[in-house]
Amino acid sequence: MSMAVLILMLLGGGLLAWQSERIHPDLPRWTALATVIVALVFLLVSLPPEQPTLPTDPRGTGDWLLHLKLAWMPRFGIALELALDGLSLLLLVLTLLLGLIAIASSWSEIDFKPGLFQANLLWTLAGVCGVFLAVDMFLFFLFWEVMLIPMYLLIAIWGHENKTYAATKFFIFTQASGLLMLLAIVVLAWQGLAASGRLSFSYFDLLGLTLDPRLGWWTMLGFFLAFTVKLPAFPFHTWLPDAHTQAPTAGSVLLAGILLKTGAYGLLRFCIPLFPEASLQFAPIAMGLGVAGVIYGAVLAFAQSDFKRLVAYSSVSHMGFVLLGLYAWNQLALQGAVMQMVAHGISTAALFMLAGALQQRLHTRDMGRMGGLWHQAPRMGACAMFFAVASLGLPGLGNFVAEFLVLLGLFAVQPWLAALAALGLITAAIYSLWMMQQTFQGSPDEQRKLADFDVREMLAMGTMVVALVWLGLYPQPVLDLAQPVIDSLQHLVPSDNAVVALAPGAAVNKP
Amino acid sequence: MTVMDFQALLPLLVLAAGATLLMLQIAWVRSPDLTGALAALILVLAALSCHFAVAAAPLQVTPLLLADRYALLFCTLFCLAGAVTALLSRDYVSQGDQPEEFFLLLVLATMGACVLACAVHVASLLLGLELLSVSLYTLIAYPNKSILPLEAAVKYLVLSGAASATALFGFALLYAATGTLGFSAIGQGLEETGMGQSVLLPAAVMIFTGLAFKLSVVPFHLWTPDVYDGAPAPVTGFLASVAKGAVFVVLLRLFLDANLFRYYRLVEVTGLLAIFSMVAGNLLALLQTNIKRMLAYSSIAHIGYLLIVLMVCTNSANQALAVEAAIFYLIAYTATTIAAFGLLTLISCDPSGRENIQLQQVSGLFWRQPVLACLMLVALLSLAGIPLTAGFIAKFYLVNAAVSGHHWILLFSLVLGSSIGIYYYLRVIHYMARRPGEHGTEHETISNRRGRILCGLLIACILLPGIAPQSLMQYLRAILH
Amino acid sequence: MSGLQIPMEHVLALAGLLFSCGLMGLMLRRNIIFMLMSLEVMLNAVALAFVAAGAQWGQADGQIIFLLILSVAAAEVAVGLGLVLQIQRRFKTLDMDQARRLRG
Amino acid sequence: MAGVWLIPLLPLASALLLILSTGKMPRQLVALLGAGSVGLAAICVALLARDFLADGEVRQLTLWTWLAVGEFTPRIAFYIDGLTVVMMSVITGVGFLIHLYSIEFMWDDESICRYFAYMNLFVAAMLVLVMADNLLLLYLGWEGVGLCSYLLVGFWYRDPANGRAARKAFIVTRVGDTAMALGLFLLFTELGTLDIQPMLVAANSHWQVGDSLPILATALLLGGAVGKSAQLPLHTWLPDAMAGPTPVSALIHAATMVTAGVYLIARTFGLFLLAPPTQEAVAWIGLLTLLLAAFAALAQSDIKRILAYSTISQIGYMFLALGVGAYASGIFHLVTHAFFKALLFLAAGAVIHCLHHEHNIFRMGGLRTRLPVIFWSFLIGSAALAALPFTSGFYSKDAILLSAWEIPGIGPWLWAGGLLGAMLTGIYSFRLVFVVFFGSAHTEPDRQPGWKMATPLIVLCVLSLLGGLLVLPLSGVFPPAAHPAASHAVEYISIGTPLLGLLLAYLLFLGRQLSIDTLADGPLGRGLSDLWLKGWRIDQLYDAVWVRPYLGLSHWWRNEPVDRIYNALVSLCQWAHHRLCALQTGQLRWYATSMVFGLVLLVAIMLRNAT
Amino acid sequence: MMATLFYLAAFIALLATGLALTRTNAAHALIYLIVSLLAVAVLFFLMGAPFAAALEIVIYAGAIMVLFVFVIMMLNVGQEGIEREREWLSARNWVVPGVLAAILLLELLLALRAAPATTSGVAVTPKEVGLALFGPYVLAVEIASMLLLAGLVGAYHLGRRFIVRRERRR
Repeated sequence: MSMAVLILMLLGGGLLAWQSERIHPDLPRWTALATVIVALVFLLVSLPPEQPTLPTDPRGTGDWLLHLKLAWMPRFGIALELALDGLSLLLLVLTLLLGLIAIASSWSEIDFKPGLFQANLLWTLAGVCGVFLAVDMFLFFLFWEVMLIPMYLLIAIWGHENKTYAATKFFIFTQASGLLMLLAIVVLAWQGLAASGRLSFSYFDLLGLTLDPRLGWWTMLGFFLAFTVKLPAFPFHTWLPDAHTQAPTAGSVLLAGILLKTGAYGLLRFCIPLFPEASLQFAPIAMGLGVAGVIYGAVLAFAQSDFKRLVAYSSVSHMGFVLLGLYAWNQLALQGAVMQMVAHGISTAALFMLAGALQQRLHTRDMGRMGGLWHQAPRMGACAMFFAVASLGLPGLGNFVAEFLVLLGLFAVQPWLAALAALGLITAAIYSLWMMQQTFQGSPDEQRKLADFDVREMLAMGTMVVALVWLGLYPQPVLDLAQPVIDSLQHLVPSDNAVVALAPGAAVNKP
Repeated sequence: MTVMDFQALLPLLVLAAGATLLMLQIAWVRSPDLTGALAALILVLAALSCHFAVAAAPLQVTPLLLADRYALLFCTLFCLAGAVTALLSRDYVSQGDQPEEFFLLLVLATMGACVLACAVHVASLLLGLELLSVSLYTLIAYPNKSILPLEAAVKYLVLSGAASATALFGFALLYAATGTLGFSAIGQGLEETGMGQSVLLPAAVMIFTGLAFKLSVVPFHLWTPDVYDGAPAPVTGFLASVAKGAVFVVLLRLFLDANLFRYYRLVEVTGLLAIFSMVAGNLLALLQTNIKRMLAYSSIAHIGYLLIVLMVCTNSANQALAVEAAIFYLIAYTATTIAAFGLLTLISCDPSGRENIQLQQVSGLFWRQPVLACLMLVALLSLAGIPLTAGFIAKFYLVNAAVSGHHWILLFSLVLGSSIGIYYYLRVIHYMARRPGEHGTEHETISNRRGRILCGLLIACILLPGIAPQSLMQYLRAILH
Repeated sequence: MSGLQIPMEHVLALAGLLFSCGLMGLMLRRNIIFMLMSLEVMLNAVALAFVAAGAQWGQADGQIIFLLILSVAAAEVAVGLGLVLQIQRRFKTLDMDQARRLRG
Repeated sequence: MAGVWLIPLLPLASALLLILSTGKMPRQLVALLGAGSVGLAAICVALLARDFLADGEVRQLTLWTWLAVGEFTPRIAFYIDGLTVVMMSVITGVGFLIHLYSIEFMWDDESICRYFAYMNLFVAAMLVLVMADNLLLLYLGWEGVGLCSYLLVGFWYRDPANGRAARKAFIVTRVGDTAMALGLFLLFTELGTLDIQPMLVAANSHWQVGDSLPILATALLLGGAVGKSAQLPLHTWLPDAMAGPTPVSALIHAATMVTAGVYLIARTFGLFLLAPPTQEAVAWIGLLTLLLAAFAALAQSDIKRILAYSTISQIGYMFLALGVGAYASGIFHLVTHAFFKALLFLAAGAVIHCLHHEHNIFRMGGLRTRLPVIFWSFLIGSAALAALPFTSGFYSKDAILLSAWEIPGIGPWLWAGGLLGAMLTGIYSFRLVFVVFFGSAHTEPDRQPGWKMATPLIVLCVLSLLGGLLVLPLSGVFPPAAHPAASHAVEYISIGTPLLGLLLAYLLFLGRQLSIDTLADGPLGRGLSDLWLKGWRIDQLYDAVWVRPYLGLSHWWRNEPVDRIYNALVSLCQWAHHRLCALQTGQLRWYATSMVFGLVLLVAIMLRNAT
Repeated sequence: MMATLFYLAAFIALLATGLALTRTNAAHALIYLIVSLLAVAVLFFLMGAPFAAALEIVIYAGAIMVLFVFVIMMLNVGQEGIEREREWLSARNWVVPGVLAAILLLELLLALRAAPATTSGVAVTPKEVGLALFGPYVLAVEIASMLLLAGLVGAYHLGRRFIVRRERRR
């Protein structure tokens, strides 16, 4: 029940924030802040003291901490079914934390209808939480779609100069692919009907269906498309630079930090477990797309002159690692992918917050018009440097652990792809440092006045710095949370060798 | 005719009596408010009477009409839609001269739709269709301050007349082939007749053409935007929802009763036209700046989605689900369309060009009329098929039906069409969300409390089946089994 | 009194001919009055087909449908001619090609 | 010793404190914290070294398990043996001296706080690098020092050229690092662990000498080493890295970080022993690098660039040593090189400091009397660099050359090449001394070095002179090398060659008995000196082969080629929209026609199918 | 003999229709249309549908066409209108409608080829029609009345304004 309460809390908080604008224009953000904090505390408090044994499917899909099932549409075997496991918990905490960051980053940015802004923000969070919790496929799709609308409004109303184009592109890309997913979900459910004689959209009922290989392949593709558009993987990424660039800071933070993770989550939770055989067949293509994304994103990031666009392309590059990790499909790579989800969420959110702060102060995102900002804003510079090196994968920070694990896992499967993907480490260095050079280094414009980060912003940044360092030096708690899911994924294939068999020439002889 | 017959036909009787009553009332005292309220009351009563009629259903009343729960459900729907239209158009027509007859015609048109819902015979189909159309001609041309309605009415009259004649010619050929006029008898006759398919198929195509014209299926869609655009907004809503719904209902009934699904070629043609409609309708709407025209084009696409049902019905195993899907879709679509056009009625208050509603006019609506804009948002999202709205569940139904029949091409057309469609719905939303200063001129809107309450109710009707559709689903299943 | 035994295909062909004439008139004429006349021709063709079919089966139904078509035609023409009057008043012409304000 | 973790923690904590102070700390405190923390660490290291020398016991300390995924369980753990102690001593010892020196050198800089933060961070990272128990932690330190190098090279960020140099340093080394990372992947995939000692054991049990996998793995590790240690072909960043403050060059780009590659190979020598081809490649890379860099050093005019090339060259010697299996000699040279090269850099820094940031040696001159402390430092440093007898460099370099001679087959060639390099070293190092400190003065110094500068110089002078007498506790680390048994002739030639270089330098640049101009003015001379000045034009080559294509690619892709596809789809939709809209003429006749057309079409379809 | 009459009437109907739709003067066209309707009435009679024949004459030709006459008289288009009509009927405009109509006709004829039946030859008397009309079709009569009501109200509303305005102008 507490999961439903969590979502309702965010929804209600949104309404409250919206209406509180009538009383005082500052009230919405406090309301939003309070809501997210309360939700976070509530989530952590409502966790069961020890892991109860909850319904697990025949294939042993991890250990579920919480489970809720309410009847909704028995006509189609659809229920309000929510469940929480380690992975969901991890992503929920990330979501709420980044929600806090998003609120903090929009603290003084929004002066037009702040109430509605905060409401949309909270509603997006609610939708994302729903995505991470839903285990009924229909419900999942519902949250998947519904979270788009407040996000769309965030971009379309409070975005920058080219917001219409960006918001529309974002919506159409995700919606079109979402429709394909709906199709795939329905096909899957009907396959379930054929197999078990009962129409059901429950994840647990659909797991382990034996599908007709061809149909399974196409159905898998439907899911895959929806998730990779959201992820985004090359070549479905083109909505992302526009959306990220045009969104208000909080929107970019949410988009990059959380919304992209829903794609990865979907692949991890649904696409692969539901279609293990098809995914196995598809893995080489998916990994190819991942590598293409890593390199393409990095090269394009370097080519940008717009700060936010650069960060956006870097996201494309980083999410390529997630795709690689997921389809390399061994423990190391999967853990790496999960780590990357978390670490990238934090580092990119921070960079977007920084970009937003710069835009708010300089009224430009064009790096050609910046330069030497370190002189005027050393705190900003230090933060920028930290997150730039985080995003280029400096050891000791979360991103490194993630990328290293992914590549390590991938190397066992596809050494040549791993070698190609490792080029991403170099290209990441190129664009990250180039970004630093253009913004904070170089000779300053002495006439320019630039207010450095204030306490609020430093607090937000500091949180993220600490989180990244923690992830980089002691990521074990995160890994442990994700471990059950990853174990269950590994059970899906006969053995590790099945994946390795895809790559002739890769010999694995572990001692 | 027995008492049972009368009970089964109660909604039609209420409507007929109501029409008479209205006429008398108009003759006695001219008062738009009174007539409007009375008309709405009659329509609501008729809707309520369906509840009583259900007790007698299913009952074949003369060879012409069949009052079963399927028909009565649609009677209820059409009557309610008519009542809402009556309430919405109150302000619209009261500015012209002699607005009272408008309501009379509205009641008659609703009655035509109800007749169509009950029709199982060529005669009742003909009469229902014409009663609906003839009333609509006048309704469309009703306002007398603008020439656009006139143009729309003439176009509709000429083309619709031709379409009716085409359908009738088809029926005549069928009659010549089978010697009967009842739908199911035609079906049986077709099985027995030796005249064969060579005459049957052109006949069926002519019938289908006639009805497809009224549904504005591509390539018989050209009239749609012009008529939607020119007609007064509430009438457009009525035309788009009730008139189309009624025609679809009778088309479905004809196909089911006469079991035309046997003729796979015919069904295939409907599938082809469905694909055309889905794609072309959405493409046509793509860059429209006139909202009414945009909705007209989108209605073409929606009919395309709906036609999928006919394809699915070919497999008798999936027929029940397909019909269920169609009913749900029609209900959702009717509620959404009436709401959308009702909102347009409230938005456009400029008396001179109120038939013509441009995107510019809704610019910044979110900030001027937040409630209205939110309602519009919900209506648009429902049309676009976004979850939590009836439109989504309806689309979900369709997808289920199509998946059950493995109609992949249709499904992909649906996805393609919907993907294109998002753009223009979003565009309206985007215009509504424009910040002050981003749009040129401010447009005044009337604050009409009653209209807003009504639209609010309609929005509830959109959201409720979107959020908790189970009871409706259960009811539909009960009807069909 | 009895009727003739005419081959149905001849009657239906005549009906089809008349129907096509009506359609052609509809496509050809710009004057709204002629368009309405074409409509009448089409309805008349339909009526002919129905009556012929009724005669083929020796049923009254064909004639009854004819009767209904008659009322339909009457109603349509009544409204149609009302519109014609309005068109003449508003557009100052009966040329329907001039009525092209709604387009695109 | 349980407090080992304090050693990297001290500078790290200091760095964090300095960063968190955001430049608001008073200078004195900054200096105290910055230099003091390293000093404390040095004391700790000294205590550790005393303990170690007393018992010779390998010390291991596990702080926590970094991460555990399946069999992959790298720990944050330290492994301290003789090699580590040596490295730690050099890092903290030389590091402390340089920090001390920096206080004065950087005193006037507004960003002194940032400077010390970076420097301390560097020391911490470098310590982690050498103390790491597993290759992943080593990689952490490895990248960490790279970052600090980047930060410090680009320390004066206002000049875009410095930024460019910093990026170049980072990116070029990153290329090597990536190769190394791949090496780690390979090692883990094959051996199942990254802990160095178990890994070496596992390698020996899994692989035979000459197997292809160890060759590949070591080649990849070598890639990392080559990048970090500025060896061919990834050496190009080091000369540019001189853009940073001079003490940085002394610490990072001479004494410690650039020798990390040497340390890596020495640390994983067990793997290299399994891969003779790689081992040989190390030797050849070393030889080639030392020669190329020595030639390039001949033609430079920037004091720091000369030293940079000489550093490359000297690390080439170390690689040569590693390649011929003389690990202990290599490390020995590393240590002595740390002393004399730090000394040289610090002295050069002092010159620059005293001459208003003048870098061009030809605008100096005659400083012998004006800056005596620096002169003597420089002289001693150069002597050690040139390996004049009885300086520290002499012992270490001599050991390397003799070891090279021992190698059957290619040995004499390596030896001869090394000798040629030694002669060139003599020439360029004394060219520097003669040009800068003798002759007539071109620039007047405006200040004299203070005690904070002088003390490190003096200490390093002593170390450079006497460092050759040190006995490094490496016997437990490396396999005992066969005692060099070369003939005396070989030894004498080895001793004599640097002297020959010195003589040549004297004749060319001080005595002017040989005219440098006639040599340089010939077409060959001019060509060669230009080639050498530009570092064999390798930068230009890389520019053409890598940089420009990459820029071109990014420029080409700038406007999203993928988006074109989607835009084409959009255009298609729009085109279809306009075409379809063109049908909506509003003309009633046309509408009727279209309807009939549709009807005709449908009937036709039906009839076709019926018949 | 009777059959000849049938085909003659059919020919007249066709000819008159064709002429009606190609006239430039609306009044002339109307007369041709009435002729056509009368010829169809003959056909009805010959096929054994005297009731339909009578209604065709009385209502179709008699009542509905008179409506047209009224309107044509009211509008009083005049000579230039006739000229314009002639202009519009130029050969170019004939092509597409002609081709389409011809194809449709061809298709219909093709489809009707296989219909072997004839009319029964049995007359359906007005009595039978009446019985059916007020038997099974009684509801149709009721609904038709509603239809006529709708037509009436519509025509009244649309035409009324025209009349009112005219009177006012006078």
